[in-house]
Amino acid sequence: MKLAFTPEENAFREKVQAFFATALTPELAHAGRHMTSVYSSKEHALAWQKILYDQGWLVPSWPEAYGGCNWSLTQRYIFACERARAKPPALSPMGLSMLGPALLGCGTEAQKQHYLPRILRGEDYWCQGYSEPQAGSDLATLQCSAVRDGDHYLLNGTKIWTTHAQYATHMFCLVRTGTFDRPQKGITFLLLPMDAEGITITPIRFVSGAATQAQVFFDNVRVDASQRVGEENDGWTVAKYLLEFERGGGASAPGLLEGVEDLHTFAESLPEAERGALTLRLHALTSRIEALEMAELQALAETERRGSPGPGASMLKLLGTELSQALTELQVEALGPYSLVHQPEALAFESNVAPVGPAAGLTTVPFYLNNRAATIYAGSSEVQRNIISKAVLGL
Amino acid sequence: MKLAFTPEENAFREKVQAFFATALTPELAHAGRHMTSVYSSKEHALAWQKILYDQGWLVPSWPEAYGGCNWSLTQRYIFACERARAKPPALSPMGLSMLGPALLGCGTEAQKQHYLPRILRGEDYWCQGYSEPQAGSDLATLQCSAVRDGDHYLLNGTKIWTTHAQYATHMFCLVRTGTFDRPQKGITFLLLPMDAEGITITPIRFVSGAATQAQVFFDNVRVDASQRVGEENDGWTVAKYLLEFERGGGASAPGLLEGVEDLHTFAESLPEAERGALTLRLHALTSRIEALEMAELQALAETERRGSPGPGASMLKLLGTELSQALTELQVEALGPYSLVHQPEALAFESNVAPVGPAAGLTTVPFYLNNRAATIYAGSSEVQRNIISKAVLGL
Amino acid sequence: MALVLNEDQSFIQATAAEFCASKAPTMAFRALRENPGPAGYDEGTWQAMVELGWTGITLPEAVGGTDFGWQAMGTILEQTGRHLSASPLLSSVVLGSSALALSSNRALADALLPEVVEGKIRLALALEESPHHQPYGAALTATASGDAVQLKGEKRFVIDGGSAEQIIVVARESGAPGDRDGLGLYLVPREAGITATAEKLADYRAYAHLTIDATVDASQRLGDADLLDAVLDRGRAALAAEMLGGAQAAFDQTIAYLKERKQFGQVIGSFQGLKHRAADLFGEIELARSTVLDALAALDEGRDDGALAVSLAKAKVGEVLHAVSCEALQMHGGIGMTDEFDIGFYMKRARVQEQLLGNQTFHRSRYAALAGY
Amino acid sequence: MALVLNEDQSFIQATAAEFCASKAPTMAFRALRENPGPAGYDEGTWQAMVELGWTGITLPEAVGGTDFGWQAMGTILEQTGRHLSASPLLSSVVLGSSALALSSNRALADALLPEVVEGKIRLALALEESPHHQPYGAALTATASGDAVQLKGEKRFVIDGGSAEQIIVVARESGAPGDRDGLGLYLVPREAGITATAEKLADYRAYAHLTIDATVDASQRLGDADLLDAVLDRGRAALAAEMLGGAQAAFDQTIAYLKERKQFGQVIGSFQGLKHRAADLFGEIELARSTVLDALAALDEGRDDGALAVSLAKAKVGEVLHAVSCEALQMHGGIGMTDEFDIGFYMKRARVQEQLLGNQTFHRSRYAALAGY
Repeated sequence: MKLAFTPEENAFREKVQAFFATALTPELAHAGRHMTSVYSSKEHALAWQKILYDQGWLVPSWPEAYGGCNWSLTQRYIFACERARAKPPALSPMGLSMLGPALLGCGTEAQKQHYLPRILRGEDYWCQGYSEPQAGSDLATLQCSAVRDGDHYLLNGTKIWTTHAQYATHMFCLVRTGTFDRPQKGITFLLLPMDAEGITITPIRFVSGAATQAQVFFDNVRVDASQRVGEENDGWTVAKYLLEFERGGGASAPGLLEGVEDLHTFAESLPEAERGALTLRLHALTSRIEALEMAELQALAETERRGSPGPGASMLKLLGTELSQALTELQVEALGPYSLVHQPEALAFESNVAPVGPAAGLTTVPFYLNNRAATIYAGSSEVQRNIISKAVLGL
Repeated sequence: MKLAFTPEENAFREKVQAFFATALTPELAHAGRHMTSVYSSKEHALAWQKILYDQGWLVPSWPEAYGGCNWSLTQRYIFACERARAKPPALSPMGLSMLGPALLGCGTEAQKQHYLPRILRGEDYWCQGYSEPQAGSDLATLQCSAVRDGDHYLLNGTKIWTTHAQYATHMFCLVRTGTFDRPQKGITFLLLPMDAEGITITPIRFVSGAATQAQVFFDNVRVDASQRVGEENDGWTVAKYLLEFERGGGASAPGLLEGVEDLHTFAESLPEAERGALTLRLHALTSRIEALEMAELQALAETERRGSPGPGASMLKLLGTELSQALTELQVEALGPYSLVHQPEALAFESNVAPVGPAAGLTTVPFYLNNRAATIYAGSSEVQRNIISKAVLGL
Repeated sequence: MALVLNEDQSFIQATAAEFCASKAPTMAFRALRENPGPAGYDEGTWQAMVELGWTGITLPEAVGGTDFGWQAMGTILEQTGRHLSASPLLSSVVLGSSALALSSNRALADALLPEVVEGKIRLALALEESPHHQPYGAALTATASGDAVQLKGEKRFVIDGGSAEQIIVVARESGAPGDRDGLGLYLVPREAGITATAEKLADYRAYAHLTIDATVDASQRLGDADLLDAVLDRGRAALAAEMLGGAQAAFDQTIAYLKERKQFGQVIGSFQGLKHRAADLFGEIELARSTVLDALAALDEGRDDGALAVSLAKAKVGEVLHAVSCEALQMHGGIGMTDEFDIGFYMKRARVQEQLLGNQTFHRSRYAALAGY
Repeated sequence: MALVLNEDQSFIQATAAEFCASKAPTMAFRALRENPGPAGYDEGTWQAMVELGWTGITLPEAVGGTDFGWQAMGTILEQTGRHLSASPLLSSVVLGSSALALSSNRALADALLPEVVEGKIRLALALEESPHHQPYGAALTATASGDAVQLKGEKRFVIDGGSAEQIIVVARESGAPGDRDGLGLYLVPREAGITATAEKLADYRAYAHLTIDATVDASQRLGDADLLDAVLDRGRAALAAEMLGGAQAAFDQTIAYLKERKQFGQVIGSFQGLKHRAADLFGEIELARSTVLDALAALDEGRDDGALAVSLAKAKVGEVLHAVSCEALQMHGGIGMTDEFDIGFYMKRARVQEQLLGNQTFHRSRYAALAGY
């Protein structure tokens, strides 16, 4: 409890609690508690999204005119904490947390009017086309080309690490429309439907065994010029703006603190010697997460003041992902070989396969492995350190 | 105990123990136990050196013809362990451990004949002129110039961080004799007497309050060309060879393990809560030092095989100095404010000022502060990592 | 918690920054080191602080204070920490005044606090008897006989214990050292029987070893362990703010040096190895800052989790200051080892600050215990 | 300790390196993952290992061995670790054979060891009953009645427990789980009453959950906790050697990738941020290597500090393998996350190896206890 709450705020908290207690169906509750990465399945994500949408709580931080809640920072913090406790499935962030804010900040009125309601209602399901095989940390050297052809662009090239590309109806992507003195110039931000002719999708199997990401190939794909966000050759501005939301938009600490609580509870079942060593490390981790929580709260206030998270987002992304990895390390260690049991068939809702160890152990290692990507995606930890040292420290 | 000893080796150990038990005068024993840096005073270093010289054990690893002992690796290891236990004053390393091996490897016969016996007998007391204000980590850009003038060189410029320059009779130094495509070319290795005309010495006060180092200025100092080691403009070869001995010549683990033992003993006097946390960290440190000890032993064998330590010396320098800093961190923490008491007057031999805390605490913080330089001198940790990644890993 | 500074706090912060930079900068600390004077700080600077109203920041108007609260006080200590400005702010204004302000002995508090605010008297807290922070470790005896209480024993490392006119002595009335029950806090005038010997620590500030053999009236009793805990937590939070300032200053000076020092033909701050370490330190300092602001806010808001927040902050800022001071020296290289450069002062001050009122180990354990783990 | 490999050891190392690279490389592991067969490893590869004499490296000539010792055995396991080569070397040759070779039950040992050396039978050690390594945790009961002993209970995570013909079962004869006294080790033929269920772990190797309800002759008893400790330490040292090979392979593949992958117009290995981390990992691997060599040498030399050296090595190599496998994946970036690249296999194998026969926490505590701290 970092904020002193008023009676109104406590009433709000109770309302949120009551909502979570009734709104989650057993299947969605199961899905939320058995996530093996930061993504839920499209089906679960959209089902939960619809419930939140109907409640009017889908995008609290958006302007009210577009569906936002006009909540105070404290209310948003209360909501984040209660959500962390209730563990619903994750919403798909590509539309709601990434493209949405980007359109709000950089889109035309027509784009906002068309896409934002469709995002909210789950009619469009977005994926993000940024990385390419040779443009990872060095994103600005991307080569996927878009050549202007009348009122269309003609796309050729490939995008990689595209989460849920195989399930998405649309993609927002960065393409090269020109070559200038700096690689950041000449990049354009485009929106396109995934059923466009000339698109091929190849899922990529990850170390965890899951194939959440894919590689997407473009062979003469036509995109209407009206689907451009921002100016031609100036897509890097939109991309950077969006990345700030991707990196710093959320509050990761409440979820991590829930994880810590669960682990403390589990630790009580361990033999004395194991428990002691684990508890010491858990304390150290907890205090770091508590500090992160305060920093996130302050960043939230800062975002509200300036309109977007700013370069400080890099620090929160860096710390949040490294702390989440530290937490999963302790989870794996605490469970011992139980966490390493490979039993995906026991994960399904109402599965009749009994888990070998504690039920929580079923997702521990898949999540651990998938979560190794957290310090790689949306700019690796190395890239975030580069940004901090340059944009914040002036080195 | 990492080596299985033969009865002969055990006999040798007893002989070494007996030597240390009798050879150290009370004043030298006091000096050895109250060192505030890796250097003893010139007076104590030379007094102890004479005792070792008379015993014939001053330079075990040198060739027998020049005063070496022809000891096996095991014997040298035994000697290092017993020395760590006996804690005599430190020998001044500049002649014995740095210039000596360099002359043995690169000097002329005349230089060896003249200087080596004088080094051993303590007639010459050396200092090392490498760093300059603008040439620290980037040593090769040194600018102190030596211009050939008949059979002399004329020196102008400055050297900094010169340990014991104010007490030394001689200096070995690197000077620039030419400018070529690479900064490493054009450097020459010279020997000179400190009483030469044109030398000024300004001691530098360190954070610990001590002034062990100095800056040395050269104003038209004449050095006979016969005092050059190696070829003109090829002094970098000599310097690198010497640096390998400076970095990797010794065995730091036995001394660190003694420090660990002392700290374990001290920890027993601490209140339960403090002791527990300290002990855990001390275990982790001990196991790292134990591993270092084995690595040092293997490096000793490797040095014997190849004649000089090689780039692996960088790894041992890096690990040895960082572990020694980790040990001093624990010492400071264990003693609490007692370690922070500033009481230099209580340090002298037979001082009648009583220490405020435990006697060991008197040297803890001065040593801690001086030892911060361990990861800076002889190539900072950053330089060692550069060397490892380039020379060993090929990055 | 405090999400942003309010207007008053921002103003106080700006004033403190300006004052410390011009009137009590590191150069002044160098001068003090050579000639510490009787108090170990400059009396003129101290009186100027009094005139700025710093002695009353956390006190109610009734005793002459301004009641701006601990967050405001924190902004001041952050600046004194940044510039290594020596003063009795921690000893007298934070620890001393809190003991009076929070005491149920209103008569004593109301009589003395105005004098403290006006800078007429200075207080100090005599707690420790061993080299490790033990809040309940007092063995110094308080023996009551009628209305008189005799105090007898020794106190160590008392901050500004040589110059304060009145000493708050933590004494044992019953039980054994280590017991939380049985402690009593007494306000003892120096002349009542306190002898001070200076204890010089690595940071060149003023500490004293006190030998106490004094008899005071029972009305000099301020409270028990509840009061002590509340006082210590204010001291820890304020000290954490001061340490944060030190960490920030050492970091800023290092970043400036990285932009200036050239090796291998470029400024060393352009080397990724150093850049990444600097970025990590930046993040750690920000985390520490968040915990310090939260601890101060918790005191102002009277939150239940105040002690938890304070221990979190003291442990965190201690850990970060430790790391920053080591890295600052390493990144400066040889020049950082010299007395001529300020950076070493931050390290020496840091090592002492880490120990004062409980080191990282102490506060990590306390945090864990309070969190119920 | 071993300062350099001798000629025999160097030859064995070279043979093993060549064999694993050509006959049991990572590609073979991929194939096994899709189709593990009944044993979880390739029978042909295993027979080739038998023919190379690997089953007899640590055994005396009397039973068909070559008596080259644990340092030689370590060089082999380092290579199988490097190539992720699956085989029953650890389960049967290290743990199983040691239990017989060190047993005072010479009749049983002399009868069976030649068959193990010839690859005719395979052994496994059934120890654990919980998910955390507990050497003395056996609850499985051994009840004697006349010359017969009934064994009844469950065993978990038994390495190659589904394919070994004979299982060495750690049973409780008296006392309670956790007691070192009262343990008995029995050699039990699979068909005597052992049912195995496969337990699939993240590393796709073969582990079994055994349900045991068997009656054996008392002459099948091999020894007590003294034997168990000696067997486990051989297993830990050998496993540490295997883990060292894994760490080295993951590191080498990462260094190669750093030299090849370009971003920002240069190979990423030219960035100092990565270079310095690589240099640190190099040092840590060298430290781990030293501890592993020392542990193996301590076993060969019968040194007093063997158990200490083994726990130091298992803890150190576990910690280093953990760090290397994480850094390897991070430095590979996205491509390292894919199943197509081998680097993730090392991480999954590492997490299991760290747990087997005691994780870092277990061995750090054991080291501290043995060292008398």
